[in-house]
Amino acid sequence: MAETTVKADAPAKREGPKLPVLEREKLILNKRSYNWITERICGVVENPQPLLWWLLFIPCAIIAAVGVGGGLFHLVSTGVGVWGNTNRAMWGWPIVNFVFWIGIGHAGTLISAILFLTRQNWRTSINRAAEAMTIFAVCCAGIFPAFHVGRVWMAWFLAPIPNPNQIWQNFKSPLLWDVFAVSTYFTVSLIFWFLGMVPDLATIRDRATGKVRKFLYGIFALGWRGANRHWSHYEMAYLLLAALSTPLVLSVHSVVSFDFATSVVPGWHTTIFPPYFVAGAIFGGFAMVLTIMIPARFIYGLKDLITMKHIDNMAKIILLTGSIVGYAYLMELFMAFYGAAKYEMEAFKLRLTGPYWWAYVAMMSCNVISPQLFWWKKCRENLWVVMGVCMCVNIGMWFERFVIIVTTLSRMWLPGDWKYYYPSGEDIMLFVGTIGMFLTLFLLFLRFLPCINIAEVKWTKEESDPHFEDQEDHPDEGAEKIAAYQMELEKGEAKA
Amino acid sequence: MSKRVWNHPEVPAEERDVLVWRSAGELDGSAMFREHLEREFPEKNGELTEEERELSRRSFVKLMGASSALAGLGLASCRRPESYIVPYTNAPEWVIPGKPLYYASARPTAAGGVPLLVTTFEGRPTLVAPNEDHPDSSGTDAFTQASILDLYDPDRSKDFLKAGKVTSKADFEAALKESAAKPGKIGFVFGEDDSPTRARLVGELKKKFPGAKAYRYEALEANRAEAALGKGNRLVVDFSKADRILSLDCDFLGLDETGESKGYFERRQGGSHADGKLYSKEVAPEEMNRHYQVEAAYTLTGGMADHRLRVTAGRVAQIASAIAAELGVSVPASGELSEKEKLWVAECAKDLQAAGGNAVVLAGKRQSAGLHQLAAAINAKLGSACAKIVATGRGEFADFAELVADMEAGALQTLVFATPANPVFDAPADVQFKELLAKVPTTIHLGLRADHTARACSWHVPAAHYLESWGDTRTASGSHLLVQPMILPLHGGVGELELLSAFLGDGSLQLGDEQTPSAGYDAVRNTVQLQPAAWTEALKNGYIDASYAEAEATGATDQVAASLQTPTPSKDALEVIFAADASVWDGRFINNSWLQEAPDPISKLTWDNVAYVSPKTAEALGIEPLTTELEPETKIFGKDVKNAPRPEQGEGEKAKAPMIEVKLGEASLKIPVLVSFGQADDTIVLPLGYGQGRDDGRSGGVVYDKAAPVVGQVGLNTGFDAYRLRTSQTDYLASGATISMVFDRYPVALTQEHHAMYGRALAREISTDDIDVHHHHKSYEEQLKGVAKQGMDSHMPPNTSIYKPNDTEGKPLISDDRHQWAMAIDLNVCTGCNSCLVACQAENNIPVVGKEQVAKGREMHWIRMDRYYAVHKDGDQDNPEMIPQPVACVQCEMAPCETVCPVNATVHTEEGLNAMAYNRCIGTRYCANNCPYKARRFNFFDYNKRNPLVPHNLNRGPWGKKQVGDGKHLQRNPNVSVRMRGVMEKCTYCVQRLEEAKIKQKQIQRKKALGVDSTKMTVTAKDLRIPVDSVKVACQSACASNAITFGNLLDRKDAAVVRAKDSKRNYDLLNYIGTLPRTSYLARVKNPNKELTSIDKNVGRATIHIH
Amino acid sequence: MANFFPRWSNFMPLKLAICAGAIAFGIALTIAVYGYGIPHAQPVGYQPGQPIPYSHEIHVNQLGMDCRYCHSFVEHGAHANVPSANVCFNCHGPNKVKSDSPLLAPLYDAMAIDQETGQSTGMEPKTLEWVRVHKIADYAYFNHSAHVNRGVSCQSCHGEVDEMKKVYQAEDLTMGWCLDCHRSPEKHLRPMEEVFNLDYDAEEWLAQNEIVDSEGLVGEKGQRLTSQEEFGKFLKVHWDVQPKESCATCHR
Amino acid sequence: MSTTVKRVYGYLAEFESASKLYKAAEKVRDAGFEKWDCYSPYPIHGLDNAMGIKRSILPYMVFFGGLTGFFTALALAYITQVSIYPTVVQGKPANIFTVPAFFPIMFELTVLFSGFTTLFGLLGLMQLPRYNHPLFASKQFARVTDDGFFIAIEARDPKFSAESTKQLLADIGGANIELVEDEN
Repeated sequence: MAETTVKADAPAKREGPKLPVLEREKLILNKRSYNWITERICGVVENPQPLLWWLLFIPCAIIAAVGVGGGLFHLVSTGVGVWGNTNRAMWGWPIVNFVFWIGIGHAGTLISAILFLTRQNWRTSINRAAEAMTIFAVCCAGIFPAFHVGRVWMAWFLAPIPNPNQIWQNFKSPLLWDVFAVSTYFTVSLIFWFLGMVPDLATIRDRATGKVRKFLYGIFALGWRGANRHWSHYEMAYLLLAALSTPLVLSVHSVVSFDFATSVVPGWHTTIFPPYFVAGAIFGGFAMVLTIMIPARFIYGLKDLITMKHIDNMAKIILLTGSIVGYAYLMELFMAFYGAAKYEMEAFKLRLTGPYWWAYVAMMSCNVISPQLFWWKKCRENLWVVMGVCMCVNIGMWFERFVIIVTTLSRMWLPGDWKYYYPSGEDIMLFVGTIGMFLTLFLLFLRFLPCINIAEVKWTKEESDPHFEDQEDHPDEGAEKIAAYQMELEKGEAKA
Repeated sequence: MSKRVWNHPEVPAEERDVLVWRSAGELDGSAMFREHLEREFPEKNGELTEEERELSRRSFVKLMGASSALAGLGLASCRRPESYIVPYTNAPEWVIPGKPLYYASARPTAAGGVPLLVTTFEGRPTLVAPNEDHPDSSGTDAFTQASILDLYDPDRSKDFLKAGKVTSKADFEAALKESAAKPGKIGFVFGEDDSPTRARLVGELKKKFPGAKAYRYEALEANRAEAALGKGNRLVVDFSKADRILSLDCDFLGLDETGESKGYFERRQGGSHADGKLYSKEVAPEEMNRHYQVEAAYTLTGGMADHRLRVTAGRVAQIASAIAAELGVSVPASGELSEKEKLWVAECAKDLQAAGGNAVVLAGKRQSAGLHQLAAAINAKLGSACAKIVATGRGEFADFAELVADMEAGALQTLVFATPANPVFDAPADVQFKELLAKVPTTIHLGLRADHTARACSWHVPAAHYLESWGDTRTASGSHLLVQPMILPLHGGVGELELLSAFLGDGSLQLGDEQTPSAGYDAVRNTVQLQPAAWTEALKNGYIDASYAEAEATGATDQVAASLQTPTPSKDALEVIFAADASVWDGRFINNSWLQEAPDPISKLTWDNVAYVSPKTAEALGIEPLTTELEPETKIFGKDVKNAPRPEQGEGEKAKAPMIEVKLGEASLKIPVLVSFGQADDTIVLPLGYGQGRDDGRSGGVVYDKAAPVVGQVGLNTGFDAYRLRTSQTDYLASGATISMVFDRYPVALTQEHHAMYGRALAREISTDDIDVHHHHKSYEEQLKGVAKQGMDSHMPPNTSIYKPNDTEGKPLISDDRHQWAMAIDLNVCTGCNSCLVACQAENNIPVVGKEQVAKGREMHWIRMDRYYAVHKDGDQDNPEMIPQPVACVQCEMAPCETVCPVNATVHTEEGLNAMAYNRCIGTRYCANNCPYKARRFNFFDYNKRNPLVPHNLNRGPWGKKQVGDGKHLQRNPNVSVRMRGVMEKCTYCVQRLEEAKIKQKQIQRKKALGVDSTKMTVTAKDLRIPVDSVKVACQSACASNAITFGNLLDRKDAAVVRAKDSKRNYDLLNYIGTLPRTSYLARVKNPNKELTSIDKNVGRATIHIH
Repeated sequence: MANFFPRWSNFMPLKLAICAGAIAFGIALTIAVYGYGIPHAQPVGYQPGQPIPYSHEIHVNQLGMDCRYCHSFVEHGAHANVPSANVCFNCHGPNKVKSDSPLLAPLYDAMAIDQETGQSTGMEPKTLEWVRVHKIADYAYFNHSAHVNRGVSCQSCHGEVDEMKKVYQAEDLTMGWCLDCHRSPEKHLRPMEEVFNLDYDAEEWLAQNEIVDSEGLVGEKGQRLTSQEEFGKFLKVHWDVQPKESCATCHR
Repeated sequence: MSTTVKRVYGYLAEFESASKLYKAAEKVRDAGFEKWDCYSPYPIHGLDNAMGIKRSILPYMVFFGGLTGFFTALALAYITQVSIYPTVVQGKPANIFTVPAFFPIMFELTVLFSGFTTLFGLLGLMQLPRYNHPLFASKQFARVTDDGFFIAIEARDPKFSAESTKQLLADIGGANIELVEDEN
């Protein structure tokens, strides 16, 4: 598919010292004005939704209601037995889905936080949607472990509340770490997302005509008025949250991987899991961001804001993380072979050749082989290819968790208890339901909230620089300062 | 919840016909005791609707001693709901609420009565255990363990039936009076057990009614041995003296018993139980017995054998005759033997010869009379001192053929069935028993189930269970056991002796109540003729010293030649072997859900029976799809990889066995088929007793009629009726069967679907003979040393922990200085019989989950009875070694399950137990994932509340059928929590028994203190330690072979378990992970004949060839 | 353009936050007091009416009856049984103590005996239903004999029963309460002879009986014990009392 | 029409671009005003310097917030696991050596407390939410969240005077200079 890209002109000539500046692609094409950006992004929220939105929203909402609502009702009223879990595979699809969703939920915060810290300005076009995706994915993920427990009405036992029984939780359990990690992650992500949105909500508030809109957006915009004394604190808060989220995002999937890595189960008990899980999460998360943003970009005509450069950058990250994940897969196999531990070796042999070989093949081909297409620029530029690879990665990442959990549990230590695991109808129903719920929430997000960070996108425009117009007027800002500033910009952007 | 349910039911005193009856001594005794008797069961049989029965039964549970009843559950208010304590009005003697009372009793069986000790709580029997005071006591089998559930079976017969229609007890009593007055020619059909009182009453009946005749019949007791031994005689083997045992298709440890097997297991231990102490020495090869087995399909006995010759059942006689010929018995020439067989026969004969009087030959009951004669001749020739022929009391009774003849001749006017068998269903098909029955004008059926025979007879009388009635029986060696009731009949059942007494009297039934003992009691007392004191003592012991008289063998060999004339089977004319089923026996346990759910010890099939064929036969017959390999391999890049694929018949809930049609003569049967390893080619094994009622449209069972149910909810739609292929001539073995494939598949629920250890040294085995291990020649001693170093353990360095398991003061965490519990399981004697599994189920309130859930892999048995087949790479691939391995929670000191529980629901006790607090568990199931032994079970559904037997019922949740108030709940052990859904459970070494014992020890300390000044008394850890080996866990006490040892590690060498763990055979399962399990295993030792190792390469190497 | 939000709305968020905080605090406090302090399942002071207004005060304090006359299995079994009707009848039978009291009518109904004539009424006995005062959860297996045989008095859990005209629950019987004693049993240990003596006072008893710590189990060798604390510690070591805190002690 | 005198909030002036705003801000700063602010649709780099605003103190608050979280977690874990009710799980020690097992939770609570401190600290420092503000009454001010750049000088500032301030704003390039009044 051809993409009409208007080659950016060289930046406006600047006086002062000549610096060896490489020509850069612009993040906003066609020299759009501030107002154009505002109009375009707020338009998504303010204009009537395209038919396609309704066509997507209604079925998704129904699937979510039936799948999640109905599925959970049946589950809680009847027992965990409605799922396919057995005394052998005590964890089955539900935990696969949990890890899958929590993995997807990593790209958002990662884009917002890590790319912010590394001054990757191209993140501004996608970070809002990616953060929303994080929140919704974590919501979907949270359903599984919460309802997965046999007595969900007793789940408050997990909270360290003083009680007349004087009994406490086991702080050595990775599952308790998980409870803390996932809830912290959700909370901090939500704060991050919301704070980032406040100026944009103010934009919508100021453009709103209806009373309800004025009221609701007004409430959530907190009375934001763009004062620089506010911006000053706000920028600092944003930086702090980014700095907090970066280790957090790495810790969350590490903790999830501890669920497996700290066990004694052959095929789980491996120290490579934390980095491997984190890489996998970034990998899967970026694929999901692309899967959602490419269609949204078309539907809402955001091509000038989410440019081919963005897509190219993300494809490169997918290639990198996909290769890390591939390395981890191979390293697992090597360690199983090299470790001379019979049961470990058998576990991996059974993964490769056992009854679930197809899952392993699906995982390998989707996660390791398909992203290799991104070595070619042509493939990164062809949106059909990008979309195809991303779909593959989404599927492949689900299978990765399936391989880890189900394959391992159904062929563990003692052959006497080996049994194949089959998901039940309710398993499938709930998983499809969470996909529906995820899409429903995302569509609602597109409908009601600014899907691109308006303020930050404006900031990436060149004329946002107060020194854009001329430098001579700033006698107190020496040439060195400008050079340093430019260098700083370059450093961040040269990578991208 | 409505309030009325909880009200104390009020029933007029004279109508209280079900009551607790605790000990006969007291019943017999003073009037004061009668006053103390307390009503337990308020229901009035026959006058309550089904619903009311349920309700009042529920009330019953709530009325136990100090248990409470809730009223007006204050859900709306926040107030605490008011509950009541309802004490006895007149407290019965001895009953301490919450404390069990133990009574000696016995379960009569054809193989000989089983002396039992029954646990009762406030009058409810909850568990049976072997009566260890009895000299012949050798554990219990799974049937005995499960028989208690029959007592509480909700589908038990409760009503008197007249021509299949419900009638009142009064009606029957009237008819009985008439019958007893003028019975015409009367016949009685009894079971094959030997009851002295019954024999005496029959004698009296014969006097009263000239021409009265007594028969005995049980479907699987053909009494072929009597042709060789004389009528009513049986062979009792003293295995403790038997150095060499040749079993000719005799499953003497499993389904056909020949006396007490205790001696066999002791000899298997090769003197390690010397000086009356278990495990005082290592197994000494010269003290072990050597067991030769000739059989067609694997039996538990075959699994124990040192040398197992796999031949078709028809050829067993040929092998026997060849051996006889070698030993110099003059026999007709046998057929051709293969080279291998010749060697086997020659060496076996030599070995038997050498042992002389200490050798014994046993013939299986399914085998022909000729073989029994051969076996008797060989025994005689050897001068076997361990085989003793005894005369039982059964000789007086006519056999089934005679009954059939009499019925056909119309010689009977009244026929009373008191046999546990179900002849309409299980008699040979050619007899047409139902039609015959119509020729007898009055037929009275006394039975626990309103089964096919009950429906076909003119009268059916609900029988009293053996735990509800008086009686007596004899053990295999003739010891006189007393059967005493634990409780008044729950449903007003009639005991066999009461019925006989009624015929002896004027026909009125004297059933007994809290005031008067039943006629059965009088009958037994009159038989034993003991003074009150001696009688009380006998009841306390449960037996009276007695033994069978020795008898002379007939010495006949007239049928030997005939037995050799069996056609050689081929794939077009298969040999059919009808086998007793390990779950339902001959069909009588069809309604017993514990047995139905207990996996078949060999095939691991639950809830059904299938046909078994050998892998080669399956291939030859083209039965697809069936996995015929032990360790299936796939070619990957040209290399064979053992990759444990899904079996071709499917795995888990999708396991579906192919259906075949077996044609035998005129009859045919559509039945699913599975492969059975180690089975002789061209044979097909058909377990009997299943298919008693099907309404799912499948043709392989009796059509179930809802209006006249012959089988309860448990047995409905289970299995296929192989009886229909069976004729009087071919009652055990038939030949000339053909198989055709049916385009259909049948879901099967298997608990184990992979049969090999896949190169993992799990169940370990060594040999007393020298063996090459990885090109090293290893003697027995070397192998013994190597037990703990098999497999991974050979090259793993010891685990070291960077943390010391200490508390804040630096003391070890598992710190108790009184008790440290541990267990050892000796694979050398474990046959894999499921007895422990069922005992555990009874003791620990383990629910039944139904076929669907078992198929999914959600069975709840805390003990998983793994069974592995193993072949050596040079060994006979068709005749693998079979080795069972019971796996329950092994109570790891470093338990991986504990650390992962987020809510501290499973933590260690100071005594080394891996405790499980059900009420704290929220069901994350992480613990079960992290359990290397997979010993944890999860309550996926409310198995105790919802009925798992109704198809798909569990998935309906709150809308499903409930089973609250079901009689089964009366069996529950009040000292163990009944788990709800969403909770993990597992073995905790019967912690309720341990706590009970510890508390008892504390009580003793106080009693000591009361004499003196308690402040001056010093109590030490030693005082508080329970006496050595005084506590037995449920599985341990049930075990017939003493394979399970349990005790306190701090007792040091005094404790059997410590000695067991000091044995060189001791090893920890999955030792290298460093879990430090408290349950360890002792490797199996095989004692092969050196001369035969060239052909039996598998023996003793089940694991040893594994790297 | 005017302000959409009125001026007072500026303090709304803060007010709301304070209100929400106050409400949350209130709820927490309520839970703390009623849930933690007095869990409703184990209400201290629960004092239901009984079918017969039996007074422990009269029977124990005034008449000096031993606990075990009625609660006969307390030393032997897990349950401290409520006496069966025939036990009451030993004293209150026809023509015995207070046999004509209308308060005893339920007892006579239970025994199916006519209160006036002393003859059997021939009616169905109406079982006495005592209202349960002390209840612990079904999954907790408390064993009375394990405690009274090790020097823990009835009083430790049931309070001053001898003073109670009508029985009420004196302790909250929660798991935490159990653990308190299992962690420091010395507060409750007393000589085994005094377990059923509800008038026992440690200091008085020690004043009358000279207990000397000759082995130095508590403090200095040869010191005379004077307080419950010391005496309890002494007995704990002397009798090797080691109450367990692990789950299997009570939950099976 | 009411004759009530409305309270003056201050002057609002619009500027063309970020650069102009920047330059204007420097001048207002140099004129010595204290109670004034720049308004822009996005954060403008360097404007803090131009306005003479000090670095935000938020990081210090967050540091202590995080520290509180860290010690809360440590105390919670150590007290419940070691002091109050030590349980034996997989033979792991119940003393100081068990602390490594608490690291994940200590980390998570540190982050959680920091996150909350950031949120509430920020709101406190910005004195938001404040839904009613005199500036919102200005029609043109609505463009501040779109493409408007403004400077508002408050009447509270001691240097504020009706005339000279207006003149200053005009001098530094402000357009659409408007006197903003409190509504009531």
